[in-house]
Amino acid sequence: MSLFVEQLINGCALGSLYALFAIGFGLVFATLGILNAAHGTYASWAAIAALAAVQRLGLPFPLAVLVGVAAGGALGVAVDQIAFQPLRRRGAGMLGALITSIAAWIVLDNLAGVATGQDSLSFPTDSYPGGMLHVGGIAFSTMQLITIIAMLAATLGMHLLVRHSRFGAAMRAVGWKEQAAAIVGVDPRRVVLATAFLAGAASGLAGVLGGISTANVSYSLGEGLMLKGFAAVVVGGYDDVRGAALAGVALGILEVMSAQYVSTSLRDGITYALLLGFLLLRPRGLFGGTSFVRA
Amino acid sequence: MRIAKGAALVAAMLLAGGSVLAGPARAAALAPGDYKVGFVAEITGPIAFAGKSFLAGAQLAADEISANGWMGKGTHISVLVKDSASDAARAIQDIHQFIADRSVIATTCCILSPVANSVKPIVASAGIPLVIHGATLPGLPAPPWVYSMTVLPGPKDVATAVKMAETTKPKSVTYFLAADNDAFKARLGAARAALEKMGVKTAGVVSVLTADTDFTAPATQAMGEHPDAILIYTTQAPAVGIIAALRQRGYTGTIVGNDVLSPASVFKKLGPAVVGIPFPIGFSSDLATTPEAKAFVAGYKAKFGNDPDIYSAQGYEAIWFIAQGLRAAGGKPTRATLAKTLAAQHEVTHNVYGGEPITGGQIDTAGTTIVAWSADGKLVPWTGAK
Amino acid sequence: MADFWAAYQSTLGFAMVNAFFALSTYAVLSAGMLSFATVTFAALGGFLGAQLAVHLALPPVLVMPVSALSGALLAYVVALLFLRLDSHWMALASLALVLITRVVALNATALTGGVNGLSVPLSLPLWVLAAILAVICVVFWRLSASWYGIAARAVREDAAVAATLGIPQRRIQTIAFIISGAVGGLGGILLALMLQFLSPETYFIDIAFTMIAAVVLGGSYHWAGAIVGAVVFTALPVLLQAVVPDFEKVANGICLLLIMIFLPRGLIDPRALRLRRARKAPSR
Amino acid sequence: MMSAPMLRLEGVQKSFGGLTAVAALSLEVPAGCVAGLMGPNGAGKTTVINLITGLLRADSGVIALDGAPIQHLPVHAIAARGIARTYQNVRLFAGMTALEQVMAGSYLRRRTSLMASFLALPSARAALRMTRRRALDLLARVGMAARADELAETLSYGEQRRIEIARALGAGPRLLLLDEPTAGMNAQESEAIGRLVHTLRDDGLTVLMVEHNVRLVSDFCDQVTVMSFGRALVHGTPTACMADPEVQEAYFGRKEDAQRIRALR
Repeated sequence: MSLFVEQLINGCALGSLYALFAIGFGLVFATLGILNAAHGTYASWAAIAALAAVQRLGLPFPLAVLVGVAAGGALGVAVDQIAFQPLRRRGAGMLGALITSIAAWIVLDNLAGVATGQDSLSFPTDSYPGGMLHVGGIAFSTMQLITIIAMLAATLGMHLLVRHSRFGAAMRAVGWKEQAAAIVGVDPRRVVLATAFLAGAASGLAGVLGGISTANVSYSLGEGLMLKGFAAVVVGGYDDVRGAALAGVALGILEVMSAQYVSTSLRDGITYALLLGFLLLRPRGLFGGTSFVRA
Repeated sequence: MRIAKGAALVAAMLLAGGSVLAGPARAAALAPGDYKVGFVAEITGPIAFAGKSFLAGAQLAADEISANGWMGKGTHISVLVKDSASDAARAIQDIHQFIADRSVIATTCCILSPVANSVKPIVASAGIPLVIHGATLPGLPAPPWVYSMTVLPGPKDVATAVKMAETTKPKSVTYFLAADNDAFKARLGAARAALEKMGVKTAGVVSVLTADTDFTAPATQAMGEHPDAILIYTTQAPAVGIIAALRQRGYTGTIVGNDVLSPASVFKKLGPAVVGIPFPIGFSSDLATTPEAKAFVAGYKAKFGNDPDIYSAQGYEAIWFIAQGLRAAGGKPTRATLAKTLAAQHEVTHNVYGGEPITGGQIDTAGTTIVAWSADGKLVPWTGAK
Repeated sequence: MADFWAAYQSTLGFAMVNAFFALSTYAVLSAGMLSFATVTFAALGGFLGAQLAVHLALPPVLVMPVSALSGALLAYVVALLFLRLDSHWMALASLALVLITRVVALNATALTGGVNGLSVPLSLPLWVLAAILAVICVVFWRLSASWYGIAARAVREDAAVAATLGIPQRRIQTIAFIISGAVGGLGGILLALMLQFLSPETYFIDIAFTMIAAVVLGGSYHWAGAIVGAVVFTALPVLLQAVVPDFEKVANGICLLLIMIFLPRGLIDPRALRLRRARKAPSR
Repeated sequence: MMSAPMLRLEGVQKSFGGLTAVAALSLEVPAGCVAGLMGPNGAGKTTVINLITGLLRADSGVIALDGAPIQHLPVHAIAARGIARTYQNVRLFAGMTALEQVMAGSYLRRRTSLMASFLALPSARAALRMTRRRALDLLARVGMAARADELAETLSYGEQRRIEIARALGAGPRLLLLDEPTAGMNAQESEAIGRLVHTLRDDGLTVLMVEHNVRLVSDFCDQVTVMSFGRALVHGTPTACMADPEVQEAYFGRKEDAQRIRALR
C-alpha cells in the first residue's frame, strides 16, 4: 500500500513537470497560434542558467530557480521576436512559424549541447533542499513536494490571469483575432510579448525543477519534457490551463503506474495511444472549448 | 615514454618474427608516406560526451605512431575526421566519402551498434578495412574487412556479480535493465543465471528505457522489493540517474554497476553517491600498470590536459591496430592487402590492457579488474569490503 | 571527378530518398493539411518491404509497389480518422501518430526486429532511384496540371469557398492522403535500401521535422519545391561540415531561419515568378 | 415562367450563442427572377446566404431548392444542385490568375473524371480545352478577358468582384447568390453589374442578391425582401418596399443600433 502511495506521489511530481511544460506550450498555441517546437529548449536553457547561477555566482536555491525562470521567459521572448515576429508582420500562417520554431529548436538544442560540453550535468547536492520527508511510513523528497506546489501555484496563477483578468481577455482575443485585442483596449504587441514570456517562464520552471530532481542538466532535459508535455496539451486541451495541468499530472501518474504494474516497454505506448484516442474521440480536450479555426 | 618505446621494440621484434614465418614477400619495409585513416566520429549528438574521448584517443595514437616512425622510416599515420552525430544516414555518407578518397587506407567508426550494422555491408562491398571502436554488440566483426576493438562486457559483468555475491552474500537481488537494449538484456541474463546458480534469489527486474530521464519511480519500485543488493545493467545516463535516485531515497544496500560508470564525468556528477559501487573495467588511468598504459596516460594528459577513460583507450587501440597492420603489410599496401594482413593479426601488440588477443576480428582482454570510485575521485580496486 | 562522384553519390542518394518524403509531405500540404504522418507511412513501407525482400527474397522491383500500396492503404485509414479534425488538431494528431509509430516499431519485433533493427542486404543502383524519382515527378506534374490539382489548390487556399464551388473537400483531401501514403511508403523502402539497415529510430520525428522544413524551404506551392528543398536540406549539413565543423547544426538552423524570414514562400514560388513577370511585361 | 418557387425558405432560424441572427425567416424566389435582399448592417443578410449555401447550418426550418430540401446536404452537394455564390468581402484564391479562378469554379462542369484528367486521355484533354474556352467566355462576359492571365490579387477591387462572379458562373448554377456585388464600385461599374445580372436572367438564371444600392435594386430587381434584426420586414416590388414606413425606420431611424451591432460582431 505504501508503495502505491509513494508511486502516486512520484507520478504527481513527474506529471507536475509535464503540466508546467504543457501550460506554456498550450498558451502559445492558443494565443499566438504557434506550434512551438523550440518550447522544450527553454527548459534546458533555464536549467543551465540556474546551474550557472549556483556554480558561478553561488546563489541560493530560491534565487537560482528565479534565475532559471527568468532565463526561460527571456528566451521565450527572444525566440518570439527573432523567429516569429518577422513572419507575424507578414501575416504568414502557422506553417512558417512551425518551421522557424524548428530552426530555433535546432540552434538552441545544439548550443545547449555546447554549453554543457555535450555532457549531462547535475546540481551540487548541497545547492537545493535534497532531503527526504517521511509521513506515516510514506517517503517522498522535498523536491517532489516543491515541484507539486510550484505546479499548483503556476496553474492557479495562470488560470486566474487568462480567465479572470482584463489582460487575459485580451490574450484570448488575440487568439481569436489580433484586431479584437485592440477592442478590449490592450496593445496586441504587449499581449504577444507577455504570452511568450509567461510560456517561456513556465517551461523554465519545469526545466529547473526537473533538472534538479532528475539530476540531468542537458539538452535531453527539454526533449524529454517536450514529447510528454505535448501529449498533455492534446489531452487537456490547449486553450484551457486547468485541462493541460490536470492532463499533465494524469499522464505522469499513468506513466509511473503502467511501468510499476504493467510493463515499461508498453509505458509510452499506453500514453500515446491514450493521446490518439483523445484526439479522435474528444478532439477539444478535457474541458472542451471553442473551435480554433473559423468556418 | 622510454619504457613504451622499449615495449614497442619488443613487439616489433615479435612481429618481425611473425613475418619471417609468413614468407619473404612481407619483409619489405612500409613505403614512406602519409597513411590516412577515415574516422567517423560522434562528436555532436546524443553520445558526444563519449565520442569526443574516442576521437582524442585516436588522435593521440596517430601522433605517437607518426612521431617516431613506428611503422617505418618516413611513414606517418593521420586521422581524417567526419562527424556523424550518431545518425546512421550521416555515417553512411561519411563512409562513402572516405571510400571515395583514394588516399584513405582504412576506416574506423561507430559507438552505436545499429550504426555499425548499417556501415558494415558498405565497407565489405567497397573493400576497405573498418575497425569498430565503440559498438558492443556481439557478432559485429567480420574479417577481413570488419574488426572490433571493443572489449565485450558480458563476461566481466558475470565475474563482478559473482565476486559481489561471494563477499556480501545477498539472499535476494533486484536488477535494473535497459529494456530497449538487447546487449544489456543478454548481459543481465548471464549475470542472473550465475547468481541464481549460487542460490541468490531474484526479487525482481525493473525495466527502464535508454531515453528516460526520471528514475524516482523505478527506484521506488526496486526498493519496494527489499533486495539485499541491486545490480544495474543499463546505459550510462539511466545508470547515473538510478544510482542518484536510489541514494536519494535512502537505499543503503549494495549496488553493482557496469563499465558505463568508469568515465570521470560520472564521479563528477554523482560524487559520494557512486563511491564504493563495484564495476568491471578494461582500462583505467588510475590503475595503469603496464608501460604502454602509463605512457598512454602521460601522453594523453600532456596533449589534452585530462585523464583518458575507457573510450579514449578504445579509440587509441583502433589506430594502433591499423598501424600494426600497415607495418606488417609493408611495401605499398592497398586496402585489400591491409585487410589481409589485419586478418592475420592475433593480438594488438601495442595495448594498454596488458594483453589484447584477437579472435575472429574481436579483441578481448586478459583478466577482469573490478574497481570502484574512491571518495577522492580515483578508481581503486574493489576489495569487496563495504 | 570520379572521386568526387564516388564521395557524394550517397549524399545524392539520400537527397533523392528525402525527396520522396518531401513529396509525400507536399502531397498533403498542397491540399491544405499539415501532417507528419509521412513518417508512419514510410515506416510501414520500409519494414514491410524489407521483410518481404529478406524472407521471400523478392527483388526490389517487386517490393516497391507493395510498399507503396501498403502506405496508401494505411493513409486511407488515417484519412478516415483524421479528416474529421480541425487543421491544428490534425497536425497534433499526426505528431501523436509518429510517436506511437516508434513505440509500435519497438515492440512489433516480428516486423521490425525491435531495438536490434533489421539488416537489409539489398542495394539499389543510383540510376534506378533517379528513374523512380523521375516517374514520381511526372506523376506530380500530371497531378498538378489535372483537375485534381486545380481542386486541391482551391481547397488549400480556401476550403469553404472551394466547397461552395462544388469541390468536395473530404474527397480531395482523402486522395491527397492516399498519394502521400503511397509516396511515403515508397520512400520508406528506398531509405531501407539506401541504409541497408532499419531500426525503429530510422523513422522518427527527425524525418518528420526535416521533411516539413524541406518542403517549406524549397517552396510549398510547387512540387518541384519539395525536391529542391530535400536536396538543399541533405546537402547543407555536408557542406556546412566542411565550413564550420563545430557548429554545423547551429549554422544549419540559422540558414533555415534566414531563408524562412526572407523567403517565406520558399525557394521555388510560382506566385513570385508571376508577379515578376507581370511587372516586367510592358503590356499593362 | 414557372409558378413554383425555385428557392424556398420556411421558418429558418439561426442564432449564435445568445444572439439571434435569423429568426423564423420565410422567403421565396421564383425561377427566372432577380430577387433583392436588403436591410441594414447586421440584419442577417449574409447569414441567409451562408445558410442557403450550407456554410452555416440552420437551427431549424426548411431550405428547399425546386421543392427538395437541401439544408441537410454538405456544402459541395448543395453547389452540385446548382447554387453558386459570391462573397461580401471578395474571397478569391491566392496565387491564381483570373483564368485559373474561373477554371477552379468550373470543377462541376469539367465533363471528365479525375483519373482521366490525370492520365491526360484524349477525351479529357478535349474536355479541358472546352472548359478553358468556356472560362475565357465567362471572363469576357464580365469584361475581364484581357486580364485572364494576370494574378487576381494584383487587380483592382471592382475587377476582383467581377472575376468572382465569373468564377461562380463557372459552376454553371441555376441559382446565383450575389453578396453585395457592387460594394466599392462607382455608379458606372454598378450599372454594368446590373446589366450583367439582367442578361444572366435572360439566359435563364435565377439571381438572389444582397444589395445596399437602392437605385440598383429599384432598377434591376423584380422583387425585394427587406430584413431587419433577422426578420423579414416586407416583401414585394422594389418601389413598394422602399415606400414602407417600417423600412424607412429600419434604414434611417435606428442607425445607432445598427452601428452598435456592427461593433459587436
